[in-house]
Amino acid sequence: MNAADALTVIFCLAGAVFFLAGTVGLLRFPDIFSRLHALTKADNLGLGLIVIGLIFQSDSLAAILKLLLIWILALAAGSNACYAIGRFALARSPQDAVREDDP
Amino acid sequence: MNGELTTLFPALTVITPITGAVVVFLLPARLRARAGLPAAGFTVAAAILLAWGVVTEGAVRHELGGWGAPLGIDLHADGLSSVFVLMTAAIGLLVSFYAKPFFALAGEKGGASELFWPLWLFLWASLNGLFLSSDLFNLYVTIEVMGLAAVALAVLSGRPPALVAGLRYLLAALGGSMAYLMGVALVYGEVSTLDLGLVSEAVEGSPAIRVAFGLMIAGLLVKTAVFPLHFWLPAAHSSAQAPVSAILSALVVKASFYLILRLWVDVFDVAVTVAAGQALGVLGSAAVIWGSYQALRQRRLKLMVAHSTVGQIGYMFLLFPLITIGYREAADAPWLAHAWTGGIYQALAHGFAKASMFLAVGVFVLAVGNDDRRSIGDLVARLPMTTFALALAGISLIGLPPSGGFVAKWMLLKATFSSGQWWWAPVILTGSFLTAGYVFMVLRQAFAPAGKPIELNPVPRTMEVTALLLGATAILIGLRAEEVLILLDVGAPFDEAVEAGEGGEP
Amino acid sequence: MNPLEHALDTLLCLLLLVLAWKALRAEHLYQSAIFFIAFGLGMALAWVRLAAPDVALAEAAIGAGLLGVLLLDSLRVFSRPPNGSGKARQNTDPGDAETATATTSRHPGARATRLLATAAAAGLAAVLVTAIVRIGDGGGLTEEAAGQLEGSGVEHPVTAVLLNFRGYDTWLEVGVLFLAMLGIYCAGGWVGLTGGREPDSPGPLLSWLIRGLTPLLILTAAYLLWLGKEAPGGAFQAGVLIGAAGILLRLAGYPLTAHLSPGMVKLGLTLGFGTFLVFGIAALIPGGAFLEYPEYWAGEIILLVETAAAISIGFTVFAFFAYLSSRDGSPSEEHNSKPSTTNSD
Amino acid sequence: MTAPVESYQIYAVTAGILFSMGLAGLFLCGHFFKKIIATKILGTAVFLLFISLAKRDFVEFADPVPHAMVITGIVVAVSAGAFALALARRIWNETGRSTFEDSQ
Amino acid sequence: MNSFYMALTIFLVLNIAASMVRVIRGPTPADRLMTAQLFGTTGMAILLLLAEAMEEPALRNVTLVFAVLAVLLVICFVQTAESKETTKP
Repeated sequence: MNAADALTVIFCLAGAVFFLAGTVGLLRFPDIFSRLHALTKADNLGLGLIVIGLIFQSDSLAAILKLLLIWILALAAGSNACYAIGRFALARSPQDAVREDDP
Repeated sequence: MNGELTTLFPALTVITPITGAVVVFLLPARLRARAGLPAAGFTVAAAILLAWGVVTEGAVRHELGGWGAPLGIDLHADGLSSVFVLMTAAIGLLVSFYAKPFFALAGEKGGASELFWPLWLFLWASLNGLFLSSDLFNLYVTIEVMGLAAVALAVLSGRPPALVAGLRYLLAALGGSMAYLMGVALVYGEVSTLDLGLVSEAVEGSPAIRVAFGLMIAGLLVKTAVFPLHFWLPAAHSSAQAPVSAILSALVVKASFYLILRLWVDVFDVAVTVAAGQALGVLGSAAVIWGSYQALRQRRLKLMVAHSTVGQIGYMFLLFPLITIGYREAADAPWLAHAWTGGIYQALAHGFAKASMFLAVGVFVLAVGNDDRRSIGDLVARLPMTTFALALAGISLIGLPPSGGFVAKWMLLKATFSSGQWWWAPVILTGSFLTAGYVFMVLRQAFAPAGKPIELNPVPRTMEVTALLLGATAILIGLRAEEVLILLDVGAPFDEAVEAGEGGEP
Repeated sequence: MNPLEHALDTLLCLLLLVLAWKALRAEHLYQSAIFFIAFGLGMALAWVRLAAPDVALAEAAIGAGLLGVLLLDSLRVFSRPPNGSGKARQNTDPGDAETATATTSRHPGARATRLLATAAAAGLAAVLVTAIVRIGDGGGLTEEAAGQLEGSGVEHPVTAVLLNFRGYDTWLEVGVLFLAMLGIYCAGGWVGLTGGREPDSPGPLLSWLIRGLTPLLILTAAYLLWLGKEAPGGAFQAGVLIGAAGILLRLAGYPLTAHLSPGMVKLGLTLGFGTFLVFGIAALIPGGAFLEYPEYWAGEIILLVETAAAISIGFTVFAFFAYLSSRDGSPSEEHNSKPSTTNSD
Repeated sequence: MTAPVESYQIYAVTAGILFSMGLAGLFLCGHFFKKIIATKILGTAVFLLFISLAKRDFVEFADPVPHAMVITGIVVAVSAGAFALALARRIWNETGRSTFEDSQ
Repeated sequence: MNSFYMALTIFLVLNIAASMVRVIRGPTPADRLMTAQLFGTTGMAILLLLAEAMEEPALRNVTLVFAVLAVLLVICFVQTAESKETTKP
């Protein structure tokens, strides 16, 4: 268990925690907007941490750059998905966006 | 003709129609119909070359890509496949002559009829590819090409009933070919080769092979529309346009029958059991009775002819119980050759007769406007050639003496009695009576004087001539059977038919 | 086989079975579509676990690129009342089209057929599983493929089998794609791709993303195409990615098909299939077999044929989506006008 | 299980179950959309069996022949599925029918 | 290390299984589609972990394909579902 492996384990576990947070958020949050927030933010961070964890394992620069490219693409996809679905949901049912007293 | 050149012919029969399809598709619409016929002509030439090569050199094998059996794919042409390729060529050429004026007339009424020629040439290439291929997975891809092209042709008119029937046909075809592919997966897992020859050597009756064989046959039975699985055929074949219905009923259904025959006799002869043969026989006889009875009750002519297809396919399946029983008693029992030639003759005769009947009905629908049986009055006076074609086709379907249908049913009857399985005989006879029922019903109405003389819109002469030619060929192959038998015996499993001096005339 | 890998495989298989079951049994069509998309992702993971990276690549590209988009687009059609004359038989309030499985179970005959069918399916599953478990150890064609590999002109075994040993299959299969497009024309009328209305622009943020993403898609496609010689990659995966780039641009409202003349459409559809055919026939002239590439030039020919096939597959995949979404996308008047009255070249 | 279960056998058995599920779905599901999904599940099941048997014959790489066949099969299945979807949509737009049931 | 990757992959697959509940319960199609987006991201993480565990660099290309195509599904949903909006009277 040299240093690189230890770092990988730490980062990947952190990533897993964020994935768990994302899923719990998706299931437990009351309305679409909070779910959307939990989903896209938590997962991308989870994926990012796993990518960083795996960067310690990879040997060639190309592999590292590819991993980072994958993460950046996932971030772009996640944020735009959040924006698009949010806008769509707002157009569909504006009333539950401004509800203050959530059960 | 040195041997090296003949190996090209199997590849030629597949390449020419596909090149024709691509070239015709790239041409502008008005040139498309004019370019379609030469492409059909070249394909027929390639088929004749192949048949001639097979007769002179015996079975011909073309190793695609130059890699040979286990890794590469081979095209293998023997007597059986070249007979079917020749049948497809003959019917295809005449249907192409019929289709040119038909789509010129139907072209203005909308629908994507410009696409008939590329699709038809593609279907023709997949039929030739299926008859020649000797690789299990390649047969799956060819079946898919055939299925897609057939459904695309069936929905060409764009009318809702054709669309619904086409979707039902497509889903049935997909289910059938996936069952077939599951069988191929199990066979490959067991003997890890795909070439038909190598598989037949390596295969023994292990449970995986039996299940694989069962799945493959079940999948192909769906595509051949045998009795319980025939739900998709009547709607699809009757709602298609006339030349397309002729192609579907005469050729497409025969391709999966050919494949079942090839797998049953050449490849899985170890896994075949007597019970399986009898089961197929029972399915066939149920199809004969049910199909012919349903045809009797139909008011619409096209639906009647489609149901008669279901019936006539049943006759072909009577071949299987007669062959399978042979292996137990004696491999060279005399009736094997009769059953074998009888079954294949039934396929040939039905092809010509059904194509001519559908084309004749097409001419009638174009002339009168609807295909209701009652409005067929006094047809003989107004469309003499079409009625004559209808009569010739009817004779062959019933199996009256001079026709090819008679040779087929007569040989099947001889095989039934000499093999001791007498119970198939009543099925054949009742089937013929029922077929006689609906054929004579139509002919009687055609000769009856019509109530009020309705005017007919003009029908191009070539369409009537092609229908008549096809009907005449159905009779001709009955009279001149020797040539067909010589070609059929190249590499046939039971090749006693010619030596036993049977020849054509029974 | 350490127990953890076993646990993963079993879990993945259970997930696949549940996803497939729910995709078929879900009440609303949207649910079954999403379950099926998840099933496609699960299959990509299954291919990875079974050491089949090429197949995983193909499943990922086709599943995420083409299938999901086609299903969602069809859902829009099914959940909207038909623009044709026929009135819808089911209640079609948008979003959750009532499926027929619920309706058929009301009248008595259906209950019996359903039970019979499920029993038959269970029987078939039992027979299949026993046959699969007792299958012999075939050994496969791995040795033959490895043996002939250097003669095939490429290092990666799957590309060698796909494009050289079994080139005839691949050629017919590119033909199937071309045929499916012809079939779709038959179903909808031969109007080329220019009919119908382009979707309006999705707003500034998404347009910026699409403008940035499309070149990356094309670049990845080229990378996969080139990689196909020595690692998993190849014509189909690259082709679907090019098609996905086209679909992306169309979704962003770029008038991609406006200046596509029917002649160019036909050329695009037949390019891959035609190149294959030309090289196949060229092999016949010096007396070789159909599709037999000379060993010295095999690598270059395969790359050329793959590039043509990738472009043609990309175009066909794009044509699938563009044609379908334009034909009945707009509930405009085009239904009652004869489908082929517009310019059919 | 008696013999040590290899990973490919788990997937092969799933393929068998998926196949019968897809076949049952093809007959039982009413809506065109779900019948098309059933045909695709059917196809995927067959390909799963192909690839799991290919893994069994792993030497230094898994048996490439089934891999090539499955890639061909996936593309064939997708194009057939797209054609079926096009037909189903056209029928829905023309007649408002989404099942075969109400045909006589 | 290999068993650590496997354990993590099993955890993520359970994650996907759990989020299926939202597909069933999700009131609006947007919820259901969001879960498809979640499947995509989790799938990418699983593929990267398997790439390390099975020493197969090609799996990174598969992840790249998923990453590049992830946004296609959402845009298609937004565009097609939205046009459905405009047709509602």
